[in-house]
Amino acid sequence: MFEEVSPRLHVPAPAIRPGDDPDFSHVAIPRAGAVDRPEPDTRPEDMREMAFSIIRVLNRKGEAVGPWAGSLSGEALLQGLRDMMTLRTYDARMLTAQRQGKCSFYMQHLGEEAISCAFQRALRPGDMNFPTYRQAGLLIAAGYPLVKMMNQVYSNDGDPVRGRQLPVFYSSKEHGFFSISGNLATQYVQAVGWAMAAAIKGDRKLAAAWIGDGSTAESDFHGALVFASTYKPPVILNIVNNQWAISTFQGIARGGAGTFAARAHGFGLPALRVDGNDFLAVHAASQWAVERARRDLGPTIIEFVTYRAGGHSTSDDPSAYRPKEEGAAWPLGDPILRLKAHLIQLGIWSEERHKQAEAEILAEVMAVQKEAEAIGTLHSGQRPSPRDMFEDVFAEMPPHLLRQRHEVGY
Amino acid sequence: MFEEVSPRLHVPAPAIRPGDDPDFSHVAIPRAGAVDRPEPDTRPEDMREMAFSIIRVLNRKGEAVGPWAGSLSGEALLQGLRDMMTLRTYDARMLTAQRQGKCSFYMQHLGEEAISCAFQRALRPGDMNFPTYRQAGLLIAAGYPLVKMMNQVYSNDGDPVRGRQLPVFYSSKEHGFFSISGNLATQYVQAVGWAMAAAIKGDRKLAAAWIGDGSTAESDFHGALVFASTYKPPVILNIVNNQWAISTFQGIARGGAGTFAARAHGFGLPALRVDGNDFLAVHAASQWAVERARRDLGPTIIEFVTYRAGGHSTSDDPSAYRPKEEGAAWPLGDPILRLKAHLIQLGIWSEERHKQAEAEILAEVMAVQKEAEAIGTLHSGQRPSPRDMFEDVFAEMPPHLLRQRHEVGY
Amino acid sequence: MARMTMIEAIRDAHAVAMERDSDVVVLGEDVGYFGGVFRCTAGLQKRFGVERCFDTPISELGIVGTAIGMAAYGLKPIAEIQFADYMYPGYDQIVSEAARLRYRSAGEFTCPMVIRMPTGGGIFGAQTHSQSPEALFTHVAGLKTVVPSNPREAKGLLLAAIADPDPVIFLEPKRLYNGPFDGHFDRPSVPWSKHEAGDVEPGYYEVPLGKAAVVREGSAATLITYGTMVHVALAAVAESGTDVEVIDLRTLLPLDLETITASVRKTGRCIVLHEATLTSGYGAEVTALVQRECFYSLEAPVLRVAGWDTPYPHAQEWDYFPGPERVRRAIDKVMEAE
Amino acid sequence: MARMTMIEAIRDAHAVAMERDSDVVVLGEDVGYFGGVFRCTAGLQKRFGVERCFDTPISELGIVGTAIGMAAYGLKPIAEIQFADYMYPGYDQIVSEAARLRYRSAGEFTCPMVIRMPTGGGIFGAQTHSQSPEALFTHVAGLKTVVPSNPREAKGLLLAAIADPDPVIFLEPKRLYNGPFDGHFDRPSVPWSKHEAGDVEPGYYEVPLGKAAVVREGSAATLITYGTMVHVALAAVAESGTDVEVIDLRTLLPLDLETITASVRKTGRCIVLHEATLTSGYGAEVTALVQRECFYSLEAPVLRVAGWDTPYPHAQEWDYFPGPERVRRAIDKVMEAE
Ligand SMILES: Cc1ncc(C[n+]2csc(CCOP(=O)(O)OP(=O)(O)O)c2C)c(N)n1
Ligand SMILES: Cc1ncc(C[n+]2csc(CCOP(=O)(O)OP(=O)(O)O)c2C)c(N)n1
Ligand SMILES: [Mg+2]
Ligand SMILES: [Mg+2]
Repeated sequence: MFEEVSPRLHVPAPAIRPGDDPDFSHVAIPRAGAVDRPEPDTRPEDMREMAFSIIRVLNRKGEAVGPWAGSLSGEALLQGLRDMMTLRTYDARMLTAQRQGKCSFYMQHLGEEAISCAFQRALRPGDMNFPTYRQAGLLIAAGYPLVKMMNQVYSNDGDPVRGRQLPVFYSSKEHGFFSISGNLATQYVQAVGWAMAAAIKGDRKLAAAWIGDGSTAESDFHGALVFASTYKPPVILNIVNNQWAISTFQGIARGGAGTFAARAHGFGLPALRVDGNDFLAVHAASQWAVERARRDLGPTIIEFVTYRAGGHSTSDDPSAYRPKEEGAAWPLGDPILRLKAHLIQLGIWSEERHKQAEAEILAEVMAVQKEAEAIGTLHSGQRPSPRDMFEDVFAEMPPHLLRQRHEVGY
Repeated sequence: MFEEVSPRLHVPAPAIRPGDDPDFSHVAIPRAGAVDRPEPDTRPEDMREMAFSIIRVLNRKGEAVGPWAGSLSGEALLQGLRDMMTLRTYDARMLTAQRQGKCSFYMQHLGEEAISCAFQRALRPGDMNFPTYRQAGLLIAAGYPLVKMMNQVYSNDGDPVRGRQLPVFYSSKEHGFFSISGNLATQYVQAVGWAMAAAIKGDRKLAAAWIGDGSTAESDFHGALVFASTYKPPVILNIVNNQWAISTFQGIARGGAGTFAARAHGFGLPALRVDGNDFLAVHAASQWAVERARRDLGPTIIEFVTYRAGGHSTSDDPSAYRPKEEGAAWPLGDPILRLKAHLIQLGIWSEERHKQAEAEILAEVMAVQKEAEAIGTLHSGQRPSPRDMFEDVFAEMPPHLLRQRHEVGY
Repeated sequence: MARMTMIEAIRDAHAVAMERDSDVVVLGEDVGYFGGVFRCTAGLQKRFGVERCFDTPISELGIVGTAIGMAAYGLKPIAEIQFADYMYPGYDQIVSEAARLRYRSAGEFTCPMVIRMPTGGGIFGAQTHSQSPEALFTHVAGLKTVVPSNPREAKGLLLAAIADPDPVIFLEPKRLYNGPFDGHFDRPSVPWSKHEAGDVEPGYYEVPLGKAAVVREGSAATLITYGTMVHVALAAVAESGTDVEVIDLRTLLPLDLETITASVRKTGRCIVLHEATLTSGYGAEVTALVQRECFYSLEAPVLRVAGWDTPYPHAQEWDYFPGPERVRRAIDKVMEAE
Repeated sequence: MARMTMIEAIRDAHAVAMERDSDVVVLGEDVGYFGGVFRCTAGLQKRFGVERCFDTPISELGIVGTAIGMAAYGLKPIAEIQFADYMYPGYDQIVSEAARLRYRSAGEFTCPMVIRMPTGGGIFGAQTHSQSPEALFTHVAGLKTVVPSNPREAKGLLLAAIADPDPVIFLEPKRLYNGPFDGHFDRPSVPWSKHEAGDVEPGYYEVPLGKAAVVREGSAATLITYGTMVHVALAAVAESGTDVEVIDLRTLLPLDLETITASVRKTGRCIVLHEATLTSGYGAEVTALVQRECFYSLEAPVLRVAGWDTPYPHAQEWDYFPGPERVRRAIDKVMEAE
């Protein structure tokens, strides 16, 4: 027999709240280069431990070490640095524009730039991302014109989606960026469906699904894993664990699981867990998953471990629920600084060139901003027409919508 | 570099279809007694292998062997046998009644009787099951009057739910049997909520959630596991793997996972996998999970491995999608025959007493049937009133419903 | 020309579409090897292969969600939801995703798919096998909603739905699968082989979406309905001896308002009939439009006959179902008013 | 008596209910430590403990589903859905479970819970932060649906909803959280501190469910509305110079039909106004009822003013929003007709 204990509700809570000193000593971080690289056709059950460690390439000295190093050329790394810097500069400008009332809303990537910028380097045209609102780096790395992004942020007449969407919900088929929904997680399972279609047609294309740590709790996450596990289409299921879901720390969504990557184990799917602030590690892991997809070995789950250094969005003030200094204490560092250090260490970059690049990028982004603002911003200049409001509900406008459009006078 | 392969859709299919010879040689079945019994407070990660084996107690000779043996007295086992026999007899009578047009529909338990009958023995008043349509044994083992069940099957005037529900969707708060929904899986997460309420109140009650193998694909399964993993309330999450979901074999829902029990591993929850046709094993595993709940150690997942020996429901003819003889070939045998053999082996039962019990039970069920039919059946006798149709939509009938009821003339 | 049940006609529409266009794929619970619990997809897997018609896990979210991905890729998925009552887990994907993909991407991504589901009662299926959720679709901008009432049109409407570049909800009144049920549950059921609308042309043809049919001309009043209720309406009209015009909407959205208003302006009286729950049912929309467009022609208030505002009961099925007697009473009532 | 915003009034209702009854618990995304993205639950976790007010994983299904289990157990959960636009993943649990539990168990199990969610536009939230899905609830037998239009009533209605033995959907027009927005987006916004309905009594009081309020008496026409649109209606009426009676429904289901018919019989003209998409919106139901009950009093067709049948756009927010100008035009139109 045993002694009974009255049950109680276990509500996970972060150890650290505003007023406390940031402390990440509970986050176990392996040395760079320490984690093995299994062959991409390894059976999931033979690589379970990958879900409980963190693949890292860049060490503290800025060297690329271990079995995951070497997936990118110096040139590609230089471009990657530029992409990340562009994204950060763009974010800063748009945040300010939002405060100036030029757009309604904005969401930044601060601290998470490496993930989307490096991942995109592992894809090729024809592949399709199903992103969340925090992967604009995919677009930048794919060469989508910055001015189109800005036009959308401003909801001006150059907005490719005609003012219908929130600022950061981009869409570009050509650049492998699926239209963002705004409803969390819904597109995770669509990515699996897209990949199933590629498999049905036998086309050599893959889909990449994106989700945040908090959003893994949604039903669509399960639907995606179930269908991926059953039909094994060429899909990469990315989880960006940036520690927070608005005000809620990752423990609420993760519960008793060691990691989010571990969710894969219930489905017989292989999972990697990666330092999301290490451009090289992100790329190498992505490349591994891409190889699986291209060899018809099936889906891969990747958890990118990072930290949301900024507010959730322009509507959010994180100092209400976490110490202001927490971001600075984050042990995986800043992705831009880490790649910069590596490039300097490689001898193909320098502090001076970095400063110069910063200035160039700023000038470039400001020029684009001028161009976009010349068209218009949310409340001024040329804006999408009310007529646009009635288009694209259907391919062909049915009579009742036509009547309504006439009522508005268009 | 690697060689690309065009992807294809992998659609799992059973090896055996009508016309083929049944073959279960791929089902790995450990010897009875071979699987260890970890302490109930074992950490989930230290008992992973439990999800990939099958806990069995009764061996081929009818002996109870190994560390899971001995959880029930001879008397309780005799009662268990009687419960299973009652359920099977009841099923047979109701199936016939359906064919005679006395009720609209019926779902039987053939081959799965041990699961609900043995599980209920591990509970106590105050605990609550959230069952599917294939756990009527919970009611029988809890002493719910058979005549009430039959009245509901007949939708007659004695039907406790006033003719509103399909025949087998019973409900009895007093007997710890939550109202069945008909929408698959929805109640799995409600069970977690019920257990959370017990935890919030500090009440020593537990909830047991029930789901079929096929239904684990539904969103509610995920919701339940996420919330269970986070708040760790006193809930037992049962999965009845009877190999089939209507016409679809379990491989479609399970995908690449080794077992359904393995789903637990993505959530840091402990999982057991049990011979569902072994009354003793079912009880022992249930008891283990009950102990965890009563010691506030949190949720447990149990996969009961069994075989749906009959059709999915009276609307189904399984010979269209699986060999007729498959049931007979099922390697885990018949739960009633196995318990019977054990009781005979124990010396507290005999072929004669079994025959006699069969006759008694048949007489008893037939007497109850007479009683129920004296009230009425679906199309004859005393039936719930159209007035009942308008009651219980709300606690108090709002004006529009009252108007509608008057329109019907009541 | 062959006499077919509605099940056969729907199956035939699938086969014709899959033969014509290799991008048409079929998915759903039990639709593959077995051919669907109502047999609407029987034989398709064998004929077109397992990649073109396959069983899915039991997840309506997954069925609709992956089908959206397939549609965006360029396929034309037909997703079967086993019963309309089980569409709710997929409702978010339908409303938030399928319906809005074209709009929010300004036409860059589209979602040409059909979601089929059996609806309505009359088979003692109780609250989870009887629902008619059409109003939950008609309220959502970006969806078309279709309800056939016989085999011939079911095939043509389904083919039109498959050809449509946008998501179409295709609601199949299950009580009509085998015959034109007129609501007289106590009489022997009539099979489609005894009904001329059971004549189904072979090969490809469309019945256009957005067009209603006047199935009985009349001058005394207009009865607007769809699905199973078309047959109930016709029976009730025949029994009432009143010269009522009966309109089968066929497509609820886009609605053929012209056919409706032409009729009501002519008759001056109107009844709207459906099986779904009255309050906020699709009949409310039709009524609101009719009173607006035909106000000066109306000699009586528009009456609605519909399912009661309760869940669909089991034993009381025929008390719930708006059968010919209730329709006759409404006809008398609408004729009384001056 | 204290002047409060609607947010403060809602928060106060929570606190009063939780103080009175230890079975009242609050759950939802970000509702705990942080107190909700709109701050409606701020301070509750600190005051009542983490078991009484806690953060949930991001799963609307899980929030509603576990809350149903809690309600069946005997608690009185208040579940917050962060935006009404995100209720769809929980819709199955609401429709198939919460709404039908009492019915299908013949009263043995019940579901006394409140599901709160911010609705409506006016904050440039685009299609995923602006929806008004009330008609998706009013069509479902077993649910009550409430929409407050000011702080004082929001508190009393919420307390009545919490006390109600059945599931209540509580829709909070987010554009009213901080002030009585009348649709003039180009004028400075008015805070509740400047409005007498910002006076909120301390302690416990209920505003009964199922009772509408005549917020402006008038004789020329009846304008029926709820939520944000109450203030738009009042502004439009004031500007139109027409003596229009304005009714704030407050509860959509059960509907206070008596107040409506008394008014329309008096005025002979009627407009129904809401922000949700027109087709199959709740206005259709109200219109259908009014034309039925008041047919012989009506001098003009009932007009509906509503959101267009498109997703809620971003840049064109004010073209979508049915503001005072559109309402004024409808008033002129309904008065024109004879
Ligand atoms: C279905 C749904 N529920 C709730 C929200 C509101 N919401 C927007 S972002 C967010 C947090 C998401 O956190 P996470 O998934 O970790 O992504 P992150 O923002 O950290 O990148 C929430 C709750 C939503 N957009 N959709
Ligand atoms: C949400 C939902 N989808 C589909 C169905 C139709 N349906 C009823 S039973 C069933 C199969 C369930 O299989 P499983 O979960 O394995 O349980 P079993 O019948 O084998 O006990 C299906 C698909 C349903 N009832 N609810
Ligand atoms: Mg996050
Ligand atoms: Mg099964």
